[in-house]
Amino acid sequence: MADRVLTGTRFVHGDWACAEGAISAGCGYYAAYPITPATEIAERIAQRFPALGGTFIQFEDEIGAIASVIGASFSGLKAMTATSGPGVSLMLENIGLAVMTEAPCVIVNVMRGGPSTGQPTMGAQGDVMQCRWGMHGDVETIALAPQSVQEMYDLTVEAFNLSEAYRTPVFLLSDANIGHLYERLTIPRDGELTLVERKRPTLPPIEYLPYGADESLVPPMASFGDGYRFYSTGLTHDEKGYPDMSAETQDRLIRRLCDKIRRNTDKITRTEALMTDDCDVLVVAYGITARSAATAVKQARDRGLKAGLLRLVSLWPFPDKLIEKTAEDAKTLIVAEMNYGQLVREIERAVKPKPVRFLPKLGENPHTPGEILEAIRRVYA
Amino acid sequence: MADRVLTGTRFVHGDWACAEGAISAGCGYYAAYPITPATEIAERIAQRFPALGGTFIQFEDEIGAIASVIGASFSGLKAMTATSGPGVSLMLENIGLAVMTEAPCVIVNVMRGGPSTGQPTMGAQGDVMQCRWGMHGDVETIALAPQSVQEMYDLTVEAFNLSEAYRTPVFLLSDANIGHLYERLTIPRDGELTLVERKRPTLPPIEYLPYGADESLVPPMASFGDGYRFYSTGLTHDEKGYPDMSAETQDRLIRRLCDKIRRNTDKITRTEALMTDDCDVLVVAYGITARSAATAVKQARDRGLKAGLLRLVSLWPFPDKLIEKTAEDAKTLIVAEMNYGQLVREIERAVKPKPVRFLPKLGENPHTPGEILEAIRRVYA
Amino acid sequence: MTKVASTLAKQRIKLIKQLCKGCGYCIEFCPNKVFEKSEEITERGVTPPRIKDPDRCTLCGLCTRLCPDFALTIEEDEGDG
Amino acid sequence: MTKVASTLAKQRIKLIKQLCKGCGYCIEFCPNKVFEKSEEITERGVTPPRIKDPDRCTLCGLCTRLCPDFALTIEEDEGDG
Amino acid sequence: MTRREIRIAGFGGQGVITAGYVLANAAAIHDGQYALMTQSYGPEARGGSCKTDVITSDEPIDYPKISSPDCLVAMSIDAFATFVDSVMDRGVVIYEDSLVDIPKKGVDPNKKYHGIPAVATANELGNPLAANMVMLGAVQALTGVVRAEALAASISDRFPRRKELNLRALRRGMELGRLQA
Amino acid sequence: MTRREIRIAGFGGQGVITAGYVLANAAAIHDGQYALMTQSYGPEARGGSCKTDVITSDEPIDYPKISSPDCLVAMSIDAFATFVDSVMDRGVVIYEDSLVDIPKKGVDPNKKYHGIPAVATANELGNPLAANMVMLGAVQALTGVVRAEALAASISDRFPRRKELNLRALRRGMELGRLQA
Amino acid sequence: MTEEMEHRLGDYLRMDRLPHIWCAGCGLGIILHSYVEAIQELSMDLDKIVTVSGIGCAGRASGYVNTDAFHTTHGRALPFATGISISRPDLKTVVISGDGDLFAIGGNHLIHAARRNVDMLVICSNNFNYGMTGAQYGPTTPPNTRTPTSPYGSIENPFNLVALVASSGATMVSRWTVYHVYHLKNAIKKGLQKKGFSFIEVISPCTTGFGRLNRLTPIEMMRQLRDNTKIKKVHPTEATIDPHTEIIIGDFVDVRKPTYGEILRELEAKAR
Amino acid sequence: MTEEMEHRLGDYLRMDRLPHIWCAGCGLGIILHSYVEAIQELSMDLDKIVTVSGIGCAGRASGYVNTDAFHTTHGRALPFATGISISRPDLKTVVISGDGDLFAIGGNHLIHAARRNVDMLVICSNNFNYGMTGAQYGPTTPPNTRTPTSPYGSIENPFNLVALVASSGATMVSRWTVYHVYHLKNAIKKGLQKKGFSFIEVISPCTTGFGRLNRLTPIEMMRQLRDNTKIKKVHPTEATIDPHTEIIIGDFVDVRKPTYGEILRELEAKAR
Ligand SMILES: Cc1ncc(C[n+]2csc(CCOP(=O)(O)OP(=O)(O)O)c2C)c(N)n1
Ligand SMILES: Cc1ncc(C[n+]2csc(CCOP(=O)(O)OP(=O)(O)O)c2C)c(N)n1
Ligand code: SF4
Ligand code: SF4
Ligand code: SF4
Ligand code: SF4
Repeated sequence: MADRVLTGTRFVHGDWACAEGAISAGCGYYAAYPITPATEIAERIAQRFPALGGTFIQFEDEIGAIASVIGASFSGLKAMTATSGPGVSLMLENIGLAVMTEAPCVIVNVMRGGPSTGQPTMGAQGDVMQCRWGMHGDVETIALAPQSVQEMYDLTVEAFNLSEAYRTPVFLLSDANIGHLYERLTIPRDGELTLVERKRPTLPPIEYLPYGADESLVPPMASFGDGYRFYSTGLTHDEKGYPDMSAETQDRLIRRLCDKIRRNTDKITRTEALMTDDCDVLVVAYGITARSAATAVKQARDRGLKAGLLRLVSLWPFPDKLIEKTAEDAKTLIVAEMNYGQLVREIERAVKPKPVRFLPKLGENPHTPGEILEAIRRVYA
Repeated sequence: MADRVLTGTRFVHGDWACAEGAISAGCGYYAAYPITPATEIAERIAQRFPALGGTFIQFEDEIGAIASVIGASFSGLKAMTATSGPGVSLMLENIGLAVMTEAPCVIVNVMRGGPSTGQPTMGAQGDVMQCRWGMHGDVETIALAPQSVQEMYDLTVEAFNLSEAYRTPVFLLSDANIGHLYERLTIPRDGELTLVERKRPTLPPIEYLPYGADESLVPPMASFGDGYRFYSTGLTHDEKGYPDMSAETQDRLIRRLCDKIRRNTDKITRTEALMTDDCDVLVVAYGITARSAATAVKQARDRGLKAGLLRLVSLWPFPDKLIEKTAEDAKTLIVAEMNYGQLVREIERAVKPKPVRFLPKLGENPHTPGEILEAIRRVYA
Repeated sequence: MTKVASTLAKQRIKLIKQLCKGCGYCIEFCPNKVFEKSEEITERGVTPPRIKDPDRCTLCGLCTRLCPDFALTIEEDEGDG
Repeated sequence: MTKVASTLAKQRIKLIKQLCKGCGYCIEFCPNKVFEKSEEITERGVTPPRIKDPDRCTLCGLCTRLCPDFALTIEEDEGDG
Repeated sequence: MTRREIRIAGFGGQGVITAGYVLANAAAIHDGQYALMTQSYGPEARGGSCKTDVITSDEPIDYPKISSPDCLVAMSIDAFATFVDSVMDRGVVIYEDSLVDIPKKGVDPNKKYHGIPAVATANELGNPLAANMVMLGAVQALTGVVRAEALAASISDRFPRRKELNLRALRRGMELGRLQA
Repeated sequence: MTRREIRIAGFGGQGVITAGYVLANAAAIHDGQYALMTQSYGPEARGGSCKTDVITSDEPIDYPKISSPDCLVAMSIDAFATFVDSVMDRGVVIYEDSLVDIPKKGVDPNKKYHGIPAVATANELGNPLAANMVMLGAVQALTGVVRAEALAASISDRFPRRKELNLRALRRGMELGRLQA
Repeated sequence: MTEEMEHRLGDYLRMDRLPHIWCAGCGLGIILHSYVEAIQELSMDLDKIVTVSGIGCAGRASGYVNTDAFHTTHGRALPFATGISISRPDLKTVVISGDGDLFAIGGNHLIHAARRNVDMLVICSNNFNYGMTGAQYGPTTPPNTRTPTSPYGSIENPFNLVALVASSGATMVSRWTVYHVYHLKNAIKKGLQKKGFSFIEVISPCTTGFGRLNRLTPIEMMRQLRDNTKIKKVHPTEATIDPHTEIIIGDFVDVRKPTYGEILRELEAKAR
Repeated sequence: MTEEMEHRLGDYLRMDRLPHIWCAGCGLGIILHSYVEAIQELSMDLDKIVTVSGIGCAGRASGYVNTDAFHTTHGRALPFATGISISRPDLKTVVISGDGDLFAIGGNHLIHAARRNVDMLVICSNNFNYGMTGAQYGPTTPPNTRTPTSPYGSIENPFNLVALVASSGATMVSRWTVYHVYHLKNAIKKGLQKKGFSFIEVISPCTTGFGRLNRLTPIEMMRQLRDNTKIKKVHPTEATIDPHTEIIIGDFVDVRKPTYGEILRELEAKAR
């Protein structure tokens, strides 16, 4: 059997790192439909899986891919798909099914310029709200935003861990700028990685409640073929998993599904702070944009301007409290996104009435550090 | 030829009223796939269209339905589809195409309990964020939320008018509580309705720029077969409609597409205020929930509590300024939604740091007036 | 069921009235005309069949399979055992 | 094109070099071997064909149809008119 | 406010929804009132339990749902059992009389009970499907929620072709109701 | 900071991207530097224009894009014309020498121009596809952005089977570069 | 139904969920009966079967079977089942769903799953309409049928399901009706034992939908299934179907080809 | 290309967009040429044609034709075209798109549009892979082909496109190759004049995708199309296809049935 974890240092692109992250995390099922700029993840998986006994299948479309991922997840496998905006748009109905039936799985969105077919080969951060609000009905999602090739690996592993821990789909929100970027990647030794496995039922099948949760709000999960003979449905259901159309059951179910994420916001949230302790101007950014912002903040400090950077590594659940706290002493916030105003709305909500300046960037490239520096300067002007 | 506008007063359900609203507005093309609780719209259209020369087609799925609606829109017809949450989820990619290519069309979402299959026959307001953020990439949408059978008619007409005026898809966000509600509907006389027709090109074909707009930001629209021989694509495109992958073109295009809505927020916004002038507690609600809120506010006033109601008739573009202004003198806001926290986030953003209390309601029924009254009372406690 | 199994135990057709929806398939399609329409209306508002002639039943099982509601089943007849 | 049309105007095969991508189909499939490989490399980095033997061209038009780039066309020959 | 809430419940196929429509349409179109009607079904695809709620009022009706009806029309045991407790104090409970054991199930002295032999009456008239109109007649007689003429006009709207039978059923229902008023 | 930006541009099929990879991999894996590489294509499906940008630095590299390269390697006229103006003052422009008329197109005295007969040299070595490695050799000689040994090691990574030829091309490129240094 | 109730099929059904939601006379109960009886007669291990459905009346079938079971979204039962089938070849994957679910919204997954020869048994209830949403016409509705969305008669040509599935590559293709309970059970037994993509179309009365629209009582609908059917061994394209005149029924295709999963395992063995 | 450039087909093409984006030797340019030449030879009014495509290399075709034209989303050209065709029967609706677009993600719309007999001409470029995304295998790729997502050889069975389309109800079905330019043009001319759902599969070399994977030069690929093809008048299910050995080409189906639009107009006439 081939090596699962390819320990070592290599110069590779982000999509490659993502595929290896999935493999390291123990992903056993990958289904997708080709789409720029995510196809290279499938290509790497297709190369690697057969020798590892993982199942790779290229579907007829993205809807089939995500539906099969949920089927594989309930078959006991860690499962993943990768696509870009148009594919996510098609998947949303079934991502809702994954939320409703609590199927752990990872959905990678290597974002490209939208809307519609847009700029297929170019990076963007235009699907940030979509992965939180794209599904009909009330859901909470988890989303991680890598900024480097190394993080494409690290956060893919993390995405699997979170999805298994909370029995929920987790988005890895990357973009073409990172997916197609070549950088150094260091893969740790097998065994050095922390891997989370889903909670299994401990009760005998006859007592098992597939949707009965303890105070963690996350029910233990049996797999098909384990002898639990459970039933699962996208309809509103009771603890047994049976359809129940009463308002009480709907209320209890939706609250649990959302609260199991909301209540753990602090635990799930990952951020990085750069000189935020004493800053006047707090820059908030994520993904590739955060790299420009980091340079800009350092340059600002060089020029005596008290800037700081809060980089959001996880975007959802949105860490209101943390943002509010980090921004406490800042006079102004600057939010830089490669879109026309998305996460900035959440930040505004968290910190208002503190002024928030938004720096949109549309088209291929992230902001230059100069553009962000200029915005910092203007705060002082 | 049968009568297009069925002037008169009848006791009908909301879906019926919606279908007649579409017909009165001049809808010539309707494509859909059956889904509870929106199917009755199709059923009424199927009954009425043949004698009027309108084209009704039941598609193999919602994706086909919306794609064909865009095709019909570019064929010169006012076009519409109606569905519920699961169908909207499937349509999102192509709604993005309608936004990108600026195809006027109306999308009716008769909301039901979600996520996933959820509570198919029961009302909810869980898709409110989806119609704004469900598409990948940056888009702005328009959404109207009727609260009665009469408004199912009136706002369907209005939805067509807005979609033709701004060359953009417009959502009618209703729910099972209204779609299946029977009430009195009065249809005005033909000719009494204000109908908006799309702006047509005035230049000769050779000079026509399908995506060249004046300061209104809305380009004139030729139809297939008119001799303009235009080309249209979901790719980023220049004024000619030709694909152009430059960052500048993307920036210009996305800004125009979003700004043509954003800049007209005041013109598009429709609200209704009930005793908001001197209120301490401002209740904000929309759709069916606003009816409970209206009763609650009146009951509160009866009890000497200074409550007021701002009903949002249009939900998107979100009227930040108007909300801020209406809430100016209020001490607390109460937002009542049949979901677990959606539009309340926008309201918080608009009015913070003013306290906003959220009243979720999950399951079949809207809030009772008593529940809202109780919330008003608690503000004073 | 706590009884000792007996070779005398006889099988017979049994109607589970709570499951019946009154479609009438058993009445119509039983080759031996074992069922007939009853006058009864159950709490669920349906008219179940009546087993008119249990002795004509050849235990062919067709009715149990044509009954869409699992309301007919062939069981050990404990009473007559 | 401002010239008066003349019955003497002769048709001939014409290569629009800016459109050629150098696939070589014309060279390979012309039944009359009118084209040959050139040594030229255009600004776009491709090697267009050379019309070696225009007089052997029977104006059958196959090359114009097989050329994936609309680079071959049969035009009125103005120069020789 | 003169808000009146009437709930009609039974099985699919008994004309429950039609009765609701005729009642609400009568109020809204022929009686100068405001009115609305909602409906709901049990989990069954078709043919299971079903109910309709009608609200009438002099003023526009905001909240469209019923919690404690002023009047319950129960066309099945199931409907009676499920909804009788929801009827408000001094409310009226009208039930299909052939479901004889109904009054036994927890009679509440604060409510008025009226058994109406709607099915038998409809059978007499030659169409068991008209039981719903018999019930409506009783509702009219026992609650006065709409004028009788409005109900008759509404029946003409709803049954342009079979209105005679239904009008007869309505009248018989009113008579039966008046006897108990 | 020692950020160095190198842009290599030409047509698809000339090994432009491979050259970028070999260069960046050399820096990142065999030279103790930080490095990254990006690539982009023209509108054509395949085979049109293409370019790769390589950034090297002693420190982690934040902003991953190039605006004014320190060094441009132009393997086509098109690439030269499109990018030559973007090269920073005192930057180095290395171009395929057989595109003879290049220097005529607006020579900027603030930049250093080096025509390298990469195609001819590769042809001499028996494989026109090795022109990209010739160019890399010249880049090494003219800019010193990575050590020669690192480049050689990187070639071994990238061409485990055809490394000899490519190493020879690299060495010839370095010689050609040194002649002009 | 109380859990204690004794039933011959009690081990195979979720008795606590009966009576099911289907209308009086609906054929779906008969399909369900045939399915569980087939499992019983084959003495299959209930722990090793997964029953998957889409949305619709037929889609509710999975909820009554005492195996692992999943009720997916509308039209997506097949890709969901593919995910199970190819990752858990030790389990038998069965899809029970409606003609609308499988051939309207789900049509693409069907032809592709058949093409790939994914190992699964698909039992398709064909009731000539969308039952769940109220009897609208669909891709199986006979021409000129009046339905709520074709009030003047449907103007579409129906698919011949067995022909389409066979031409997409299915290795077992049958059509039976709920009247033919023994044939149906046997076909299901065969399908349960088959390796490869197996498809059984079951003509089934939608009594409150198609039945009422056509003014047919449930018994009349069943009589049609008895009287208008002809068992024939023909090429699936010749297995014509018109509920009002003649429906050809039978087992039409039964061939053996390597399944997707089998080829995948071979490839894995090579890759190691 | 400058707009002033003279070209025999200058009126039919958007000359200002040439050269097109396709690779050297890609067959798509030949399909495009055949299409516009067919329009030219029929002297059709360019104002009365709408050219629609999905996404992919083939999907770019609509952008070069000087008719009204639309580049939809991936897989949705057919429903988009249906919207035009049935609401504007005075226009000729033509779809040009790729095998992946039409048969992978778009497969369901295809079988349903054919079933309904919507009046349109569909020209499908079959290049045995997804060209635009980099030559991954798809539903037409021959078994065992190594592609970026099948590095050990594809394990899927390909569709026979003409058989699938014919069995779904198309009234005209042909297969030609870009080598057979005259046959192709004639087929397109026939399709442009046909009332009903017409389908032309065009085998077309993806030179940088399928070609490079199979180590074939563009010229070798074209030679294969010349040497491995056999013109035959067979039933579409017998029109087998293997690019490396034999491809049956020809016009396979040509029948006349009322179109969806025609029946719709009849119904409207009745309803009035
Ligand atoms: C995405 C989506 N679209 C539409 C629906 C509504 N819907 C539910 S079941 C159904 C059709 C069911 O028909 P069929 O599969 O034939 O099953 P039947 O109910 O007849 O057994 C439809 C259209 C849905 N649930 N989801
Ligand atoms: C929803 C969606 N999924 C995937 C893609 C990526 N994509 C673009 S074209 C294409 C396939 C093209 O193949 P084909 O239709 O055969 O055309 P070709 O490029 O080979 O001409 C794919 C998968 C997309 N644009 N949209
Ligand atoms: S077949 Fe079953 S459901 Fe139908 S009447 Fe007989 S016992 Fe009742
Ligand atoms: S066929 Fe056309 S593109 Fe190909 S070499 Fe000849 S002229 Fe050039
Ligand atoms: S609606 Fe039709 S398919 Fe659905 S349960 Fe009733 S009879 Fe069966
Ligand atoms: S990738 Fe293939 S299909 Fe696309 S343009 Fe190139 S040769 Fe043609």
